[in-house]
Amino acid sequence: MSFEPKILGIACNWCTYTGADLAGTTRLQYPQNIRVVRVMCSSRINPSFIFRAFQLGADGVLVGGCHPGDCHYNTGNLYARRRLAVTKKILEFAGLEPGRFRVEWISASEGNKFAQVVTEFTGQIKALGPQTKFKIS
Amino acid sequence: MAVSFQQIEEKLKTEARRLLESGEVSLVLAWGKGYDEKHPMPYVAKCPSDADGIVFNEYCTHNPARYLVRYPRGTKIAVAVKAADSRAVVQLIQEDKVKRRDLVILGIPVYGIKNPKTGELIDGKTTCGLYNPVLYDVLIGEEVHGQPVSSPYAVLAEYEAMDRDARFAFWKKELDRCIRCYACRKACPMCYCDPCFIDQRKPRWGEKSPEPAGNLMYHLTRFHHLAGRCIDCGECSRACPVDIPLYLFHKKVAKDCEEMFGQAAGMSIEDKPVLVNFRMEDSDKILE
Amino acid sequence: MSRIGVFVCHCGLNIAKTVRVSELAQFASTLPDVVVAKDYKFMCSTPGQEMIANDIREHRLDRVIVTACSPLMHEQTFRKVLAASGLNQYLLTIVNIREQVSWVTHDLDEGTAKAKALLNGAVSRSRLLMPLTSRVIDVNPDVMVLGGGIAGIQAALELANTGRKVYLVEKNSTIGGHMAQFDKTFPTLDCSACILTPKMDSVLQHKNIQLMTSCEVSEVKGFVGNFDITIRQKARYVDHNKCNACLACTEKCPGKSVSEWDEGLVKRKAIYIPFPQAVPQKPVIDREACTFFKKGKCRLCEKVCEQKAIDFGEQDTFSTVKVGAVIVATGYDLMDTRDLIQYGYGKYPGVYNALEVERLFNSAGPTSGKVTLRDGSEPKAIAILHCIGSRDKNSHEHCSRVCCMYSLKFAHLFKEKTSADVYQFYIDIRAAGKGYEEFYNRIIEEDVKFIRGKVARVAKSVDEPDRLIVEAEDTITGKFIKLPVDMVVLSPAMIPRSNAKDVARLFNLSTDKQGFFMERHPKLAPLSTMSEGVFIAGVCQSPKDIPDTVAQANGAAAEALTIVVKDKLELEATTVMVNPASCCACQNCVRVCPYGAPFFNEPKGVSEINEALCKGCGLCASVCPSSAIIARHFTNEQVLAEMEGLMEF
Amino acid sequence: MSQTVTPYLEMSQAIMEAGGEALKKCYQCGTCSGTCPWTPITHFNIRKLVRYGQLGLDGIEDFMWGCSTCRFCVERCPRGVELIDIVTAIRNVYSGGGMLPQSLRAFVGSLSARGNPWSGDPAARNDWAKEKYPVYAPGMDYLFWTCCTVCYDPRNMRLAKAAAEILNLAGVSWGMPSPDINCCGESLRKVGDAELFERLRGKNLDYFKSNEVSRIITVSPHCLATFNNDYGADYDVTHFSELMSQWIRDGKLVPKKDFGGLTVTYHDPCYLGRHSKVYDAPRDILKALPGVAFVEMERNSEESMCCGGGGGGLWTEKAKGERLSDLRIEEAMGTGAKVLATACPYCITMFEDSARTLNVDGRIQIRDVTELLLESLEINIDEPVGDACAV
Repeated sequence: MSFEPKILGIACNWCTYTGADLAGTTRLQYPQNIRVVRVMCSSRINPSFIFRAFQLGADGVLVGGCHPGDCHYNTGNLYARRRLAVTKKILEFAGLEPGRFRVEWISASEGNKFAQVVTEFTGQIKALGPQTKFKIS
Repeated sequence: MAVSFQQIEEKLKTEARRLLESGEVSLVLAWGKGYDEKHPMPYVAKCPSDADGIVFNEYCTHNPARYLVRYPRGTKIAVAVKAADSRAVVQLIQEDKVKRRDLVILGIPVYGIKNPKTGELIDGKTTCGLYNPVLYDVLIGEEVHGQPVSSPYAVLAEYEAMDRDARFAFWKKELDRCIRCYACRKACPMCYCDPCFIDQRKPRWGEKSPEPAGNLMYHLTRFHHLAGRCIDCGECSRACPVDIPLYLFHKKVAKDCEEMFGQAAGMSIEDKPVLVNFRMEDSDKILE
Repeated sequence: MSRIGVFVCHCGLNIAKTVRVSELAQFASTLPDVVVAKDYKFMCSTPGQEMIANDIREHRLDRVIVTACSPLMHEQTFRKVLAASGLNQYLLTIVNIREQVSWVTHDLDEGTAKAKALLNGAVSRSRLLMPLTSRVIDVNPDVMVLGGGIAGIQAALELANTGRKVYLVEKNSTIGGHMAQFDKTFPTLDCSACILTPKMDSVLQHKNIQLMTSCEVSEVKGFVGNFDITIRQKARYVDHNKCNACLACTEKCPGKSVSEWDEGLVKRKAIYIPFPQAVPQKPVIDREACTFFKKGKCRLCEKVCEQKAIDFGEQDTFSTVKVGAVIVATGYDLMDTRDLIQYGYGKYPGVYNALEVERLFNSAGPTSGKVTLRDGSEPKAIAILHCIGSRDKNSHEHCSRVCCMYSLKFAHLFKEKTSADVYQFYIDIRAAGKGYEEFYNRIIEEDVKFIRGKVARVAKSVDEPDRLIVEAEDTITGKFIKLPVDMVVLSPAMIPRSNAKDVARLFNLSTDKQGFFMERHPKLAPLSTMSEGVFIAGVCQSPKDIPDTVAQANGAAAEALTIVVKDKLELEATTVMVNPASCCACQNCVRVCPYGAPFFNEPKGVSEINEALCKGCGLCASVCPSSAIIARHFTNEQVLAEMEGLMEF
Repeated sequence: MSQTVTPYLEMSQAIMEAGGEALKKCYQCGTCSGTCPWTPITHFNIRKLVRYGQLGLDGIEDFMWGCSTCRFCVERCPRGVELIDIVTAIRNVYSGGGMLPQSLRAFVGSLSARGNPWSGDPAARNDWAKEKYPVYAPGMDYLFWTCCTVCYDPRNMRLAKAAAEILNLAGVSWGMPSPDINCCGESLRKVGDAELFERLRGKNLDYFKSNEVSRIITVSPHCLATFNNDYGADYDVTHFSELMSQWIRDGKLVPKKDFGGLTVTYHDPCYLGRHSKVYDAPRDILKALPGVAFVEMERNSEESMCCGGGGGGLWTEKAKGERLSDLRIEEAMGTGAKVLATACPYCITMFEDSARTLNVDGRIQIRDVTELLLESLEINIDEPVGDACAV
């Protein structure tokens, strides 16, 4: 059987989660490997959530927020951008493939971008294979 | 010119005595006698006569800034600092943990501090490599110039060049050895959380007992919490009883932060910690 | 131990087509703490809702999971079901298996598997949900309207007529805005003053409106229902309580400055009222132009004032008003077309901008309504240039929306008032409003020449030095046109007021790329903003014509009313709180919060939250190193539990 | 007469792929064609060219060669369309199909065979210098990039010599390229031969690299613009006028000769002005010359008119009445100027031709600012000049 990765999505309520809904409303098809957690803002994402997700066996983590400047909470995603960038650097130096963690700005009107990013990311994770480094067996 | 530890010690004593006598400060943080010459201890002088107990020698590695946050806000404190220690003071001021006006900073330019465990000279390989304090009120001794200057990040090249799987194996081996004694966070001047996230029960971020998953969670999160704040004094690694080279990871994160945000920790009290700050023009490139 | 009920919706075939709904319900029943799991065709229907309500009672459920469409669709519907059944509404969890599962796959197996994972995550999270109480606050019944143009006037009157007290704040010394500068309005060509001045007067007379001219907002504190707004009353040097508007002062005054009202076409006095129908009709002194302020002597106005109303010692004063809601209607500026050197504005006297031309047509304007050039002669040929700085990546990308129509109006008025040939240089004619296309047809029949091509250059005529040459390609014939004219009218881009950024900062509004205020939702909340209790109307939101502006103003008034009509206001309960025992006093929360909700309690040495200001984004919770901040409904434990559940399958 | 046509979108696609991506942004407002200096005098219409390109219509060949890439339309386009890219792409697509006009074949042929557009002997590239000036060697301050036109065109050799003398006077270390370099390829690229351009570019970049070049001076704005915009390499490239004005400001060069009230006007070369945004330096030089009365033409700086020499125009024959250089000379004479100064060898060639055919060469002189500055430094390049420092 082919490898079906588990991908955790964390999406902000106002942009990316709504964008994901729009992908559905417009019946765009994308791989079903992603499971989305809804938070109010990408800035809510504690870096430890990401570390934990990989320990729980996520093969990839995709974070989605509003475009910089369009944050529902004005500046939340601008903080998130810095904090998640550091998270990514830490994962990479710890030896995890950086391609397993991705941050994308997807607005409420970008249903097609959501579908496209998920498709692309899923393909990328499939190519990387199962994530075993952090996973607690 | 070689640094005279004896002279610095005398001057420190004099300065401490003066400050305590005049009532300018109610305590002086410095170093004192330990169980032997090679193991001086952090020391608090609270009255003029305590000043005699101050010690300064080549093994005074501890970072007295660590103890600033122990006292009630508003306590007038004199703190003796070496170069990296002074950056910790600056960072604590940035974070509003201490007020500049409550401090008398006794800056000690020094070259030749040694790791008591190994006897090796402490330089840019394991610390920030600066010789002179970045902020002080009283300079104890003379500024050090002409000593070799090395990039604090040069030591990283080897690890950055490593194959990713090899680096993972390296860190796994190192972090799996952690016995969770928390000496690292005890020694760290920036680790002032009480309780630490890892000690929380709600949520339980990771196992408390030493086991690989909990160790990884503790250390990775701690690296993140110190991102843009670690001033590279290297105390965490020297404190570590099982010699985990934590300083390497901290240096890497500090380097990345400096590259991405253009600011090093603890260099100016005007700065704002980088992870509770942003610029509109921050680039999405940092996420790539 | 929780008692969870799971309700799986088929949504007809919308979900059932690609998710095995009964299998999903069966799966749910095997999960710990789930005491009942059912599937039903339409969970949002009345029978569906009743089923949930019955099960809550029958099975003594303390958590409910509805596995259906997006929470953005029906969360409120099902929350009401819980509330009606005596269960706290925040104990509801919605699992989105329609928009994010059944609609994005064709594969029944894949869909079912993903739905199971999502449901499992929801069950783990659901156990940890806490009942939350919505916050209830008192509401101040008054409203502030910022900006005294037609939008602000309209909104203020609407609100005042409902009995609300309204503070109408205007930075100029009179209300009226740009509309008061116009002569006629398109497409009906009714006289602008005739329809506007009665409204201006009503504002002055209205017992519920406190008119605050020469005023600016200097600070905004508080939040929806309870704003404390500090207003700076700029010194007018005339005591308006004493002044009886005899205007003897303006006659005697020797000081002069350009008249903003007449777009700089003529001068006004240093002590002045902007125009005869100004409201209030009381003069103010322009400090910059006043001889006394410049040279230390004169005081002629003081000498002639019988009321002793002149007060050169007057200072700016500050006062605070308390209101429950705010309407921002700050309007627009025209862009400075001097930057576009090819059109020669500011270089050739024959080049005018649209507002200047409005003043030329106006009988109360500098030429008493006669269309004459700056030298007093009548133009024989006039070119009206569309899209100057609008729809242009080099200056402003947006379409200013009203220029097409006012350019047509200009053409008509030129035809009516002069014997000139009138040319329109346009890219497209955008006439999408009631009666607009008909107006366009009418202007075509009035023998106005339409040339489809954007003007490339306005130059001085070589042969006739008093005239201008307009150069453009007529893109329909492909011929290059050099048209001699006497007057060139530019239709410049409408841009936000120069101080819009300050207003945005004061009220915490977002702005779009062009600097116009952002609405909360472009379609469904066009008058609300991200700042609760602050509404926008008129051109400050985007360029629009008078009918749309007035409609927006009415809408904004109604929206503001929905807040201030209530004594109490219920706020979302999903705010944050600090566990003081864990707070490490790092104050990161205080540093990052966009709303200033967290503050540091110095004596206690811990951060605290002003919950009324909290919007629940959770940023502070993620920057809190010691996990002391609890983001209600999205706590660390809840998010982690959901993640665990999701990753299990 | 109406005509039925069918859009041929494959052609439009080909143009976009060749770099004319901006095609789809255009909304046909006519700003470009209204702005274009050719519209009033020829049948060339840039807007129509784009329109034909958008729909892939036939008939494009008739007027695709009219554009002299002066960039005026690009600056003004409200949609941000890079029209020169479209023109280049269209020419690329069509010249790939062998539709190069006769007059340009010699130009392209010479570049292909000899590496310069003037059918000059490559070995004779530095002959103008008569071995008086050094060849570049690593470690020198500047590579003085001698444009092919100043090396082979007798009129423009004066410009090369003037520049060389001023470089010596300024006391910097500099050298000419060795003869084995080739043309910068700017005009060639605009004519649409992307492939040959790549060859020329590659060879020049190799030369820069192997000779450790870091700072380059050009007298031709065409070389300047293409090095900065099309070479994709980071060299410090400066137009000579900028250095001269700097040196005058620093007091390194002191103009002496009094021109006794000579009226001079200045024509902005498109590639120096609009392409490279250098407007002030040449004017500052002219204003520093004693006894020069500087006057502006009405169309100057950002709004300057084109001489017609760019985009291959220098090698294309134009009928009388269709020459921009003629109009420009008339405009210059209208200001009362006795000298039309410029800062580009192409402009000089175009204006010299026009002055002769208009029969006004006795009434107006065409000079490069470099030549005027040298004259005021009282050095005559027509006479042998000894090295001032030589014993």
